[in-house]
Amino acid sequence: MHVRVVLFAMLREQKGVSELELDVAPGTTVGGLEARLYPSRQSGSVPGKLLYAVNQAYVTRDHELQDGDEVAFIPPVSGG
Amino acid sequence: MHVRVVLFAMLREQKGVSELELDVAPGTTVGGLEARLYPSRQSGSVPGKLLYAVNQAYVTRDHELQDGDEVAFIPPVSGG
Amino acid sequence: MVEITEEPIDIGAVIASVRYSGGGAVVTFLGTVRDNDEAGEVIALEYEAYAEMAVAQMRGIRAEIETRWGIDHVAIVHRVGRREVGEVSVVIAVASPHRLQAFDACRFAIDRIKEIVPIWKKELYPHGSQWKQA
Amino acid sequence: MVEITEEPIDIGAVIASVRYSGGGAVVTFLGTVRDNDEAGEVIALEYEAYAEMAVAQMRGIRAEIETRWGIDHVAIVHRVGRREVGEVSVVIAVASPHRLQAFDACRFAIDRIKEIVPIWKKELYPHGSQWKQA
Repeated sequence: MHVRVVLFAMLREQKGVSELELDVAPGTTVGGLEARLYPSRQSGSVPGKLLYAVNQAYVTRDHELQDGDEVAFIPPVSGG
Repeated sequence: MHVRVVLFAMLREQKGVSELELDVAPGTTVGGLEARLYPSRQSGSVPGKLLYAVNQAYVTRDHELQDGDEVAFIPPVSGG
Repeated sequence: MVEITEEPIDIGAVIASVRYSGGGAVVTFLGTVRDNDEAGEVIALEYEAYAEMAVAQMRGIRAEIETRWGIDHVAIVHRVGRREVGEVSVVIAVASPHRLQAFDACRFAIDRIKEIVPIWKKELYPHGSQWKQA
Repeated sequence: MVEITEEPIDIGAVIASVRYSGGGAVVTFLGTVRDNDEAGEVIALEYEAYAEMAVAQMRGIRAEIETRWGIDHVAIVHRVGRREVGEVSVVIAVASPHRLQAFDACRFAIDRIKEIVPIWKKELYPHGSQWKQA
């Protein structure tokens, strides 16, 4: 199955793109996808604490992905 | 000596004028002037609790008036 | 900017008067004429001020804010005369580097106005009217 | 009114959108770009948003305010893109019958924006830049 990952801020800059299209196995969780995209977190390149969103709503790390999902890893927000 | 009393809100309406010019004896206090202007407070016509101002600054009831002073009796304020 | 005025208040101008490059937070309070009060339906308010003293007291509130929070970007403009429902009677704007202080100082300003600034309002009802006491 | 925009925010229009005849108190928060931060001199900020989700989260904040205070006159507009010192990045307006609730709800809104709305800012310094982390 297929998911779209949207990237923002330092995550976008780090990958050099704002979206990724990926094939994932059924049953893949958000956390599993994170481990695949960020196998080893280099100091400074990815914030220590990410939140997760699927289809524009926050989810927990163990949320299972569905075909067609839009997934976002949310670095610490700093609006205002 | 001579003082000017400025009247506002219900006090102005009650006297029908916005200013009074009065001769007062030296040593007259703000409280003394109040007693002269409002010898008996009729229910509703004068608020129970007035503050006092001389030359546009709050003073206490025992403040002694000087010639030329501008005196105000301040009903409960309700700006905003 | 500290004023008592009969004219409509230019909200944008009041806000602009407090903005500065170090003031990341600007908190504004607008008081408008409500269509009701404890006494029931209100059709308009009549504001009356002891104008010179009111301005002096509002300057005093600015000084209190500077003492308490070190904030010296504060504007207070109060409109007087007959004000219909929905019209703006008072605008307060406070700018400071941080938002908590701006909120606290702005709230303090409107609280103090209602305590010490010689302005009075008469509530006009469908039948009758009354000077608001406190 | 709940928006993410690249355009200048019309502060008057945001305030006007929350005013109503029963709302005697209108509290507004403006966030503007400060010329300094912990890291020192700031020359500009670059805001980036996950726009659709940010709008959804801001609507959620409005719903939280309605639940907590019963206030349903709330507007939130956040501007994104490169913002120079002094420019307005966010405007929040809250109208309610009484001022304490309006102040509390407005402060809650900006606090929550900084907690849950997916917007990020990069601080541009005279030499270098950095994504702000919280």
